[in-house]
Amino acid sequence: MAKKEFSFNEAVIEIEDILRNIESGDLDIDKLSVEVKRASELIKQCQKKLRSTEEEINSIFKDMV
Amino acid sequence: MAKKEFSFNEAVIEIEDILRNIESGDLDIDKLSVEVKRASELIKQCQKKLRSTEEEINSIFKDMV
Amino acid sequence: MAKKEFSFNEAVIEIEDILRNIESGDLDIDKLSVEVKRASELIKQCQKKLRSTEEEINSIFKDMV
Amino acid sequence: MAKKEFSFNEAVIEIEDILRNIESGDLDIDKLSVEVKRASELIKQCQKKLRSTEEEINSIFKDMV
Amino acid sequence: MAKKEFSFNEAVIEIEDILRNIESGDLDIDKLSVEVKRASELIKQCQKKLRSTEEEINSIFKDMV
Amino acid sequence: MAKKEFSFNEAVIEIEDILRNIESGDLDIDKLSVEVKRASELIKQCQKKLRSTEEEINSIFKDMV
Amino acid sequence: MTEKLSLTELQLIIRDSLYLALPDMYWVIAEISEIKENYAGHCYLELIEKYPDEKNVRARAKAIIWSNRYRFLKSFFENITGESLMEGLKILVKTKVEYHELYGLSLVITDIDPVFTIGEMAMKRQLVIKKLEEEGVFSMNKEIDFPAVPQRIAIISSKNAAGYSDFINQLTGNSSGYIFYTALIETAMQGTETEQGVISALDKIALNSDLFDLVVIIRGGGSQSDLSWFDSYNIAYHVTQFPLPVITGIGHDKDMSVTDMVANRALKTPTAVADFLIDCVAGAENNLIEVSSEITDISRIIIEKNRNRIETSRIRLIPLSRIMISEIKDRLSGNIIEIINIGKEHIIRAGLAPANQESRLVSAVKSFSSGKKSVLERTIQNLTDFTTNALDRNNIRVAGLGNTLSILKPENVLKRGYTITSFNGRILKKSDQVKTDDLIDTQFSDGAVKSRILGKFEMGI
Repeated sequence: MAKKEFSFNEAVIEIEDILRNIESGDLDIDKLSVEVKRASELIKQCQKKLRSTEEEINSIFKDMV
Repeated sequence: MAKKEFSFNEAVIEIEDILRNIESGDLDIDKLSVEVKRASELIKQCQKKLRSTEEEINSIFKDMV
Repeated sequence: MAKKEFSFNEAVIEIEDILRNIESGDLDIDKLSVEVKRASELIKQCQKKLRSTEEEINSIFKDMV
Repeated sequence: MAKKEFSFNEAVIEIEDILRNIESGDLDIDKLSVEVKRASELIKQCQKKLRSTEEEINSIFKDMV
Repeated sequence: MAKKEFSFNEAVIEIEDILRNIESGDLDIDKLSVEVKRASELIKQCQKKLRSTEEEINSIFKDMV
Repeated sequence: MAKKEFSFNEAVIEIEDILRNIESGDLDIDKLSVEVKRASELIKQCQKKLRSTEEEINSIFKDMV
Repeated sequence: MTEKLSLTELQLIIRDSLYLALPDMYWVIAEISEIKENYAGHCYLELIEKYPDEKNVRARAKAIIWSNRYRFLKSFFENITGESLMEGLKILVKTKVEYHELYGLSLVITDIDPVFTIGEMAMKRQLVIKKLEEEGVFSMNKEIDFPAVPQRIAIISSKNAAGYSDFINQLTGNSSGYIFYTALIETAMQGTETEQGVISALDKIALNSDLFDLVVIIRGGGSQSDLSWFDSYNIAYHVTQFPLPVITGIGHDKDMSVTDMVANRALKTPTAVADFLIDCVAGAENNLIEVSSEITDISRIIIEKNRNRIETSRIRLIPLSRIMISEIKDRLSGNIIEIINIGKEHIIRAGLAPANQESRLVSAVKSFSSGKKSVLERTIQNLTDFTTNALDRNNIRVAGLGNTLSILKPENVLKRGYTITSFNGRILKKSDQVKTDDLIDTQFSDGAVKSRILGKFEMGI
């Protein structure tokens, strides 16, 4: 389910929001690790998505040649 | 049916659209593999069309020369 | 009927039109085999016409000598 | 009637026109056998005319010398 | 009547005209036989003129002396 | 329990309040030492919090790379 | 003058005197005005000399040539001059003057010089020629075109002359069977009537000139003499003015008369004239035959030329047609090859688009995912950096707070030699908080003292 609803683009936007928050310095240190965790989680999902897409495409290309 | 309605030219135009989309980088990664699949499918059909046309030409003039 | 109305010259003109069409590169590949088929048909008719003309001339020649 | 109206000169001119036409390659192949037939017909008539003229001349001066 | 009006000299001039005509090479075959026929006619008349007696002339002479 | 409820931000605010109080010199001599103690306690806790957060983040980053 | 003489005596005196006075022979020039031969063979002449006008007689004498001498002189003269002794001739003669009592004066001719007569005749003829030439008429008859076929002939001759019948026989007996139409106009061909006769004959013919092709003047064959009749200026002049060609056949071997000279043609004999006319007609006929064979030859050449032309066309017709067909065949084969080549080329060209698109697709995908990857990497980097920054910032802040605290810590203040003074537990910051005699506590780093205020001072330092 999670995968299906995961949007690379939305994730990137959320990550950038978090980054902006961290960068601004307004962020409570108590929330910092939570946010970082969230960001890292999103990044991982993005990477995973990229990898899976790449694999898919590779298999498509394999068919083509 | 599919073969009959397949147009080489339209296929090339569609592929070009897809390419532009991918090349612009605006494309949602979630749709990337779908688009690539479509494009590769179209390219295959184009090549098939070219091969069949060539064979046709060869067979047309086989008896004649 | 077909024979009677067949014009060698018109056929040659049509063949050359087709050639020019193909040569120009503007021709849709989808139409290429159709045009090539048409051209080959015309060429066959031309050859037939040539053969019959040749026979006719030979028979005239036989009379003359 | 035909004989009476036959003109050697016109026939020769027509024959040579036909030959020139054939030689130039401008002649429609559709008309070639018709033209060849016509030319051969004219040639026969010319030969006949020449023979008759020769006979005439021979008979004219037979009595004289 | 015809005899009376026939002039050897005029005939010779006409015959020589015909010869010149034929000699010039411009003469049409169609006209050749006509001209040759005319020439032979004139020559025959000339020969006749040389050998046949004409009563009329004799009587005129007789009157004169 | 204490940990759970510990807020880095609130601690920093409290420390700054204490420091301001000390600086102002309005403090009772008895309270002064209490406040100093309190402040140094809070600073320790902050430092601890920072350290633990850093460790947490480091471990998150370690996962990521 | 008293003595009387008889006529005889006188005549004898004249005779003797003449004899004594003219003992020699004399060469005398004179013109014969009369000449006759008598039964005995003697020749009696009357000699005259005219004035230069050639009309009036200036001197006249009788002459005689005795028969024995005459026979010799006659043939001698004729042999040399080609002329016989006749009226009008000028002669040079050797004479002896004799006088006979019965016949009177006469010149006895013993010799004659024919050379003189020849010269005289020649001179006379020359004068005639010169006159004709000066009048510009000499060659007028020659300039008339000779008829191609001289068939109608007017003959001037005398009927009984042998020459005439020779001429007619020759003409009618021609082997080619040519017909000639002749008309004889008779006239004397010698003697004094000759001139008038020939001229009137010519006039008669001229009136009917359209009936004739030419005029023939012929004279009997054999006669060598009397040629000089035709040296007549009048005859010659009429001939030059004649509208038809005149042919002479007057019959002589040596010389030509003036008439011969001005005639269109002069032939020696009537027979020669006839042959000439036959030749003319034969020539005309031959000419016709030649022309006709020329016509035949040229016609045959024309026919042959045209036959060749037709034959050339015939020979070319079929090969040309075949060449045309095979050229068109080649062109069609060329079309086939061209269509195949161009078609394949077209396919290759069309194939470039998808092939290009394919490689573009691969690289676009690659750059797409590498773009995304780099975005993620940058994000990770930013996250790390920003987080580290945030931690550092807080570390510094906390450290700053620690420092401030340690500076503010009382024990540290005391260690540096400061003391804390308090009054009733409250830290003293201002002097007005206490008054003299108040007890104040002063804390040192190592203990405390209690003190009484002795006095107060204004800050004056």
